[in-house]
Amino acid sequence: MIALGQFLEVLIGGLMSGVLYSLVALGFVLIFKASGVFNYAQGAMVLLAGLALVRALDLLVANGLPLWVAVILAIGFAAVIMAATAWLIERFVIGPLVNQDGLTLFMSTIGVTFVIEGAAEMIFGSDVYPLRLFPTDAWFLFEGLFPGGILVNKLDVWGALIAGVLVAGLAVFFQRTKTGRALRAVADDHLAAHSIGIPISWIWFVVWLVAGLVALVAATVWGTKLGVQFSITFLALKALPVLIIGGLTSIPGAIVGGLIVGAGEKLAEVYLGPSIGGGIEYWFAYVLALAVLRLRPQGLFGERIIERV
Amino acid sequence: MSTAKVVTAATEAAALILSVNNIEVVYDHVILVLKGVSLEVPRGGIVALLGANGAGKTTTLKAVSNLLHAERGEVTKGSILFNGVEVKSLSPNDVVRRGCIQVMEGRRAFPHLTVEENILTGAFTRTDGKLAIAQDLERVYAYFPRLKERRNSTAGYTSGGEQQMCVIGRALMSRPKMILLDEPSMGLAPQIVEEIFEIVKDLNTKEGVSFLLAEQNTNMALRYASHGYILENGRVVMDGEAHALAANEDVKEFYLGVAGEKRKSYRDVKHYKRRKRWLA
Amino acid sequence: MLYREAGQFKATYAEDMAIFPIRQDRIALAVLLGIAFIGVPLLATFRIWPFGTDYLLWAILLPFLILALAAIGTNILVGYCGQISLGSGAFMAIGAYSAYKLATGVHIPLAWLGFAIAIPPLPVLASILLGGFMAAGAGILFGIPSLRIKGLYLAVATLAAQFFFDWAFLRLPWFTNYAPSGSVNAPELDFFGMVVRTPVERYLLCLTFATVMAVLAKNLVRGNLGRQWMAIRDMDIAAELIGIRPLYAKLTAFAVSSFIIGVAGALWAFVYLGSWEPLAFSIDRSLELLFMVIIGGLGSIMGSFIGAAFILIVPIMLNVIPTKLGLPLSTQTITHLQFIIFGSLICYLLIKEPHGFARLISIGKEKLRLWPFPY
Amino acid sequence: MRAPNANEILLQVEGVALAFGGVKALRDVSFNVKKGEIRAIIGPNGAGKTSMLNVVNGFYHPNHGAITFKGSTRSKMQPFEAARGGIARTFQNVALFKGMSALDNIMAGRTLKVRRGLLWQLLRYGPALAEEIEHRRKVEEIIDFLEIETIRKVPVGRLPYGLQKRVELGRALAMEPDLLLLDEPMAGMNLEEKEDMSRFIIDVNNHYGTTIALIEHDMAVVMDLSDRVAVLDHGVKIADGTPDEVKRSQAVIDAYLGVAH
Amino acid sequence: QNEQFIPILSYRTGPYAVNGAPYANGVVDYYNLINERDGGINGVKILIEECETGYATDKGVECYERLKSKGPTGAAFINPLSTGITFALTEKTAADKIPIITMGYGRADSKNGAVFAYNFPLLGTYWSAADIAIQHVAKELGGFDKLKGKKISLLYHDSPYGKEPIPMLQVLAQKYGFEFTPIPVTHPGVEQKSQWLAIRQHRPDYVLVWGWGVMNSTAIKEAAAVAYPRDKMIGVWWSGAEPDVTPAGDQASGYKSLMLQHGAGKFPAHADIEKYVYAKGKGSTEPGKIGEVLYNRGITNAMLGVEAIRKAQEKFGKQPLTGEQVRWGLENLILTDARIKELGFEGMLKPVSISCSDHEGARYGRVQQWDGKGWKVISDWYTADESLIEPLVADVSAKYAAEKKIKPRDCAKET
Ligand SMILES: Nc1ncnc2c1ncn2[C@@H]1O[C@H](COP(=O)(O)OP(=O)(O)OP(=O)(O)O)[C@@H](O)[C@H]1O
Ligand SMILES: Nc1ncnc2c1ncn2[C@@H]1O[C@H](COP(=O)(O)OP(=O)(O)OP(=O)(O)O)[C@@H](O)[C@H]1O
Ligand SMILES: [Mg+2]
Ligand SMILES: [Mg+2]
Repeated sequence: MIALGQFLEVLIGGLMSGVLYSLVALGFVLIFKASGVFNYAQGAMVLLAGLALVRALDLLVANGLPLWVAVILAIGFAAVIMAATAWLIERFVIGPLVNQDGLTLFMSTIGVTFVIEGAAEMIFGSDVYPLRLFPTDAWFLFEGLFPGGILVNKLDVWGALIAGVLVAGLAVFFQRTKTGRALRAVADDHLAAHSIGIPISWIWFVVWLVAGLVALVAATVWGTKLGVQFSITFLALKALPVLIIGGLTSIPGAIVGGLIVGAGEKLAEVYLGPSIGGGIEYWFAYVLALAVLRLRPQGLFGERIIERV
Repeated sequence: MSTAKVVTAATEAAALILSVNNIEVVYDHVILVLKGVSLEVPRGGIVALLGANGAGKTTTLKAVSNLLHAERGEVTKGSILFNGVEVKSLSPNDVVRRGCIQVMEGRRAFPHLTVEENILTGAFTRTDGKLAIAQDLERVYAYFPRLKERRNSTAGYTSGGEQQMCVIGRALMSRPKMILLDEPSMGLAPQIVEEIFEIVKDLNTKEGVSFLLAEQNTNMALRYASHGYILENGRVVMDGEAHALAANEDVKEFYLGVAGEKRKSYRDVKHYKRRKRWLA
Repeated sequence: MLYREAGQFKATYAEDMAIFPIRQDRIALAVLLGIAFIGVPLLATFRIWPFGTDYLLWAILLPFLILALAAIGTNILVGYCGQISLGSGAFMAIGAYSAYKLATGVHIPLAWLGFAIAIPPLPVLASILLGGFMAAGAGILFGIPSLRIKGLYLAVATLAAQFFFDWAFLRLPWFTNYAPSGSVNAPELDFFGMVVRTPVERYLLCLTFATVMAVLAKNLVRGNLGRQWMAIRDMDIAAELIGIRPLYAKLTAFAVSSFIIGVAGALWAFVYLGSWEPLAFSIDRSLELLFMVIIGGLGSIMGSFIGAAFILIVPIMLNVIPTKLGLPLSTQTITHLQFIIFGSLICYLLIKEPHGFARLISIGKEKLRLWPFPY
Repeated sequence: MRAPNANEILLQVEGVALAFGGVKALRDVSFNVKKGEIRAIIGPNGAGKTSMLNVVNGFYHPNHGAITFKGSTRSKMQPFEAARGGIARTFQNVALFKGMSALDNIMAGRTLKVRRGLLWQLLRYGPALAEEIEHRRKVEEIIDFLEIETIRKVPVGRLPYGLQKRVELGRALAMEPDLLLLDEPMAGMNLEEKEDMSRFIIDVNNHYGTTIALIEHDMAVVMDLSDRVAVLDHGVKIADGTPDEVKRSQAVIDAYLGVAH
Repeated sequence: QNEQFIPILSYRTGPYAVNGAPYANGVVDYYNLINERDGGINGVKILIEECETGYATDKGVECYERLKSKGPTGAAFINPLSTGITFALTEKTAADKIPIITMGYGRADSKNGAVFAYNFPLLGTYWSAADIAIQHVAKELGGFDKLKGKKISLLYHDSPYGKEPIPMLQVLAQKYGFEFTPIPVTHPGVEQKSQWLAIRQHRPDYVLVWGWGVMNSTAIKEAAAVAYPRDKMIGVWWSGAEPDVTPAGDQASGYKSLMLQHGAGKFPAHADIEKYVYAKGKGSTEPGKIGEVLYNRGITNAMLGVEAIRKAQEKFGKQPLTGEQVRWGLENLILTDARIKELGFEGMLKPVSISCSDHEGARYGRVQQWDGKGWKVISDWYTADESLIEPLVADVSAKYAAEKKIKPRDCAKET
């Protein structure tokens, strides 16, 4: 009984924290789906959004605004920042690199990462800033059934809910056929897309903006979890396996991938870890990803890789 | 005021839709490809752009629709006016919005989209409602029945010719004023080639669409074009009325392959050690 | 006379296939090597500017040479064979730790078999090279997925190697000879009786490694194997249809690349750090190496050196200059600025020349040839 | 001089069928290629011509049917097997190695002929160097034959379409194949270049006695060059025979030629 | 010119900036104080240069190489504030004859000055810390005998820093018969859910936290999430500063940590700093942060360095000194209560006496608890147990000496 309870607890906890990764992974998917760019900067964008949000919030609250007003204003401010970022990136980095190969674009986003990290910390400070938008305590379910009950963290639940909503929304955004189709076309062949008059730069601005807003959402959750600080950028690395398990081009995939990774790594850590030294979850996620790719080279829901002569 | 409109319209109609003035194109900062090319397309005209491999046809067309910088090329000299507007000042999609679309060389269909999705992306710049688009889609299918058969298959997997049709159909969807065709007949079966040129004639006469077509099938090209330019490594070496060109001895020999009267068989062509060059 | 190959005729294919078919290039290279092998050591031993202190040797040239070597390795895999890898750091680590184990003696107790594999401590040179081979082995192992997994998917997959080995060397005390802190010390650098201690000696050691391996690598990439790799990179299907075995090509690429990276890793640990922990070979290292090859130029041995120099030196510059100028900036601001500028610089370079310095140089040469005409 | 024993069958494709999901690319197609002949495959777009070549050199695996090459029969080819067996190939969408020079592309075609292994290549000395030079000499012959000396060292990505096709042919020739499959070798060429290309094809066929199977949409070329023509339509073989027979066949005219030529 | 150069390896950016910055501020401010108030050490002005390491080993090495030979006599000593960098530099510094001061961190075996002539892990190594922590646990339980059969887990930053205490804790577990489980947290420590789920199931009586940077606050939050009592958590003295608890808010109240003697709060020294440094606008942080735990550790560290130089000047004259000379000063440094009072550190520090055989100089510690607003000292002084630590030190350092072919000095002969 206890054992079962503990298992469920780990499983649920894993699934939940997996979904939190999905929040970050979503940003990757969006941009990749729309431009074939693998955006390493997503983690940094979460940091930027978080800092902008929390700093504005603190300031406003300090100036005696009621919390909810402050929150709304702060979120607005952060959104504006992300918009500006999106515009700058498109205008000065990704735009000029149109029609270059994926690796070059990937590296350029790492360059962007440096810039964002530097700028964000320079402007908003490199301290740790507490953020409390969601409850962080826990429920203990079925205490009758299992001694100590099954622990479920409220923050995780919130995160899961938000992620769900996001996915639904974005799925719609991409299904609005015309735009959705155009985005996929751009991802396939920049030049051809140019040649039939798809306004790539505008489309990319929009996508990066949306990705920025997703980052903002992620920041509200993760900021509450960790406090807003530099280390948030490390989330990017946790999101990668999620990403490729789900498939770089699939929005629902991000969630599914998250669930798989979360559950997998937590179970492995708790039940496998101790016997082989612990701390295995980092690589275990990637090994999971590797295993999935062996079966489906494009991830679970990714687009097939076309080979034809 | 209505009269005024008529007048302007008239004068415009008279004007050229596209004029390329003495442009130079450089790739990678060092490779000079076009060495002063000038050409003009009258509104409602069909102009053929002929020339050997590497003459610079594709480059010229890309320059017109402003796609060069994406290939690390740039127009270093000269000007390109489309409807009197300097193309350099426009973004590629502006060029399309203003009604000039290109069918690129080499079957650039979007591999992951289905054939139908491919065709529909061509209508991206259009605003005249789903119905009109649906109609045009049907029109494209009417032109290329083969595409209708394969409408739901991933373009990347379709055959070369199917992709080529797909790309042409895609371009037609944008209801352009002018179409730049880069080797439309490449890899297409004879009837389809005929079909293509019929479409060209059709659109040209019925809807007054102007064409600039880079084509290797000189016979066809000159038969349908009103005017022709011949490019040799980056220079226009000859131009004139289509029939005049067709009559020219050199053109006959090198492009139409009619030495004297009857076409000579490919089996007994002599090996051209030194291809004859034109005097620019 | 300026840069002209006019009047340099190639009578034999051998001449035409030389690394530097053009005389001017050969001269330039000779000068460079002369400076590197003779000039620098002389200046350093007599402490003549700019070698008044060992800073330049210790903190710039040494890491530069080693990382350049690693970059060559990475370039073979990413630049020549087109297999994007974010696991280079891990392979450096494998090289380092294997070399360490071999140099300090391996003891694998096989209790259930009732005996133990015991290898006595090997000489340093042997350990370093064997470290390379260990890395090569691991490279092959983690290369196998590359047969199905391609592009960025593969890139992320290689992170599996990165994180796994990070973990292994951190968590499995066997690798660190049960050092309580998990940090290990390099053995004495004894090469057949002559012990490498001073910066100059260390520099020469690394220089030799770098040059020799660079030449060998160059031989490979301009030979048939190199062509197979590039074929796979550019179009694997077509390559297979003309009789190139993807399995063989890819795995050799992984092996050779990992070997070089592994040796570099061993040098990094033994010669540069002297005492290290896995963090020295983290994912950041992998990204750094990837940057070096891309900025330097994919598919260019020369480029690897330039890229390494750039990625290594520029940040240091950005960090030093403000203090040199005595700008009233807090270290904090300086570091942030350093990040911003460095990032922008990388983006700028990628935009200006996506094919890296190597391409810039070739364009430059082209211009020189055409000089005084623009094209 | 054409290869003497012109009736020995080099390749025999028997009842090959190939389907992709719903799409039936090939339905029970049989045809053969005699040693030393020039064999043409024509047909409307999407008829299955390229698929047929892909089946022959093992890029596609037929659902059923058998392929007999040089006497040995298999249900399917493997790409590498095919290459080693002496089947070379050019592609409809040029499939050159974009980053490499024309020279390297053709040298890559020699891979199967390279004997010295990794270590020798590392040293690039003595035998290894000698071998490399030997291959280079062979390749230079081809380059000279195709008249592409001037673009030897140009990265093929920069070459215009026509020349790319020529380099691709060179790469195929470098394999010294017994059977050469050409997928639309003339596409995107003007007359003059078509003439050159035909010249090359005929020379290859004559001098090296290489057997050639080619797909082409330019009837003039097909009719002039080929000894026998097979016609596919919607994955079915609707005609097979000498150019003249085919030209006259009504089915072919309806399905493909349109107006009789 | 009459200047003593002291390099400062700091990290004000990156994942560990949160803790790196206040410490660096303390260090810088104290050196400025010496210059502003006393015009240097006996007239020898202190010349400082900061170099950002970002807590990365290779960057640290580069910084060291860049700064080691600056100034008229080169670096007086260095203080990398990173165990990783310390390991990497140990050999180099010995070769360059520059002392490396690692106050409250570094390699524990380097306490043995006979082998590690140039390492100075002042005021307490991690082994001392481990012992003190267990002493406190025993006290709370009501006696060492009570430790028997108890479960004590160590949640540690998976790096040399976090691993250092393990051997000592194993020894202690042996001795007192408690069940010891080390639980690694992967750098940087943002993800600890599984560790804490494991803890929740394993239900240890105490959790020692050996974290740095974000790991500390995350640990506290996760503890709260799994409802593990915070007052059963004891952090090492690097896990007991304001940035470690504030992000967790009131969830952190009850959390305990060791004190490297000093805690938060202001002392006479601070008054001087405010008067001579901040009043002149030369302060390096906002005045509000003066007196924070890590700030105080910074000034303490700087003070010890300065005093060592002062001591060395007695022997080598009032002039810029080489690292080697400063080393002598360090090795003969003795701070009496009186002297500490003079320096304005009374209440922060107990007497220090460093010697050839003992480079630690003092091994006292206390325990503080976070009450939601501030740190409260909740124990009196503990002293780490020589008898347990010494053998371990001797053993490990001997191994090192053998490995590096170092011939230990005979401390009896040293003066
Ligand atoms: N991206 C590029 N970089 C460098 N040179 C290029 C590039 N694209 C084309 N060229 C060069 O420009 C010249 C003209 O090429 P272009 O493709 O315009 O010729 P073309 O007339 O279209 O030939 P084809 O009929 O084969 O398509 C060629 O010599 C080619 O080498
Ligand atoms: N890998 C594949 N997946 C799905 N369908 C395919 C695939 N390969 C070919 N097809 C389909 O099979 C049919 C035959 O294709 P194939 O390329 O052989 O035609 P083709 O005769 O070469 O036409 P073309 O003359 O236009 O090149 C086409 O309808 C194509 O869509
Ligand atoms: Mg062209
Ligand atoms: Mg085909």
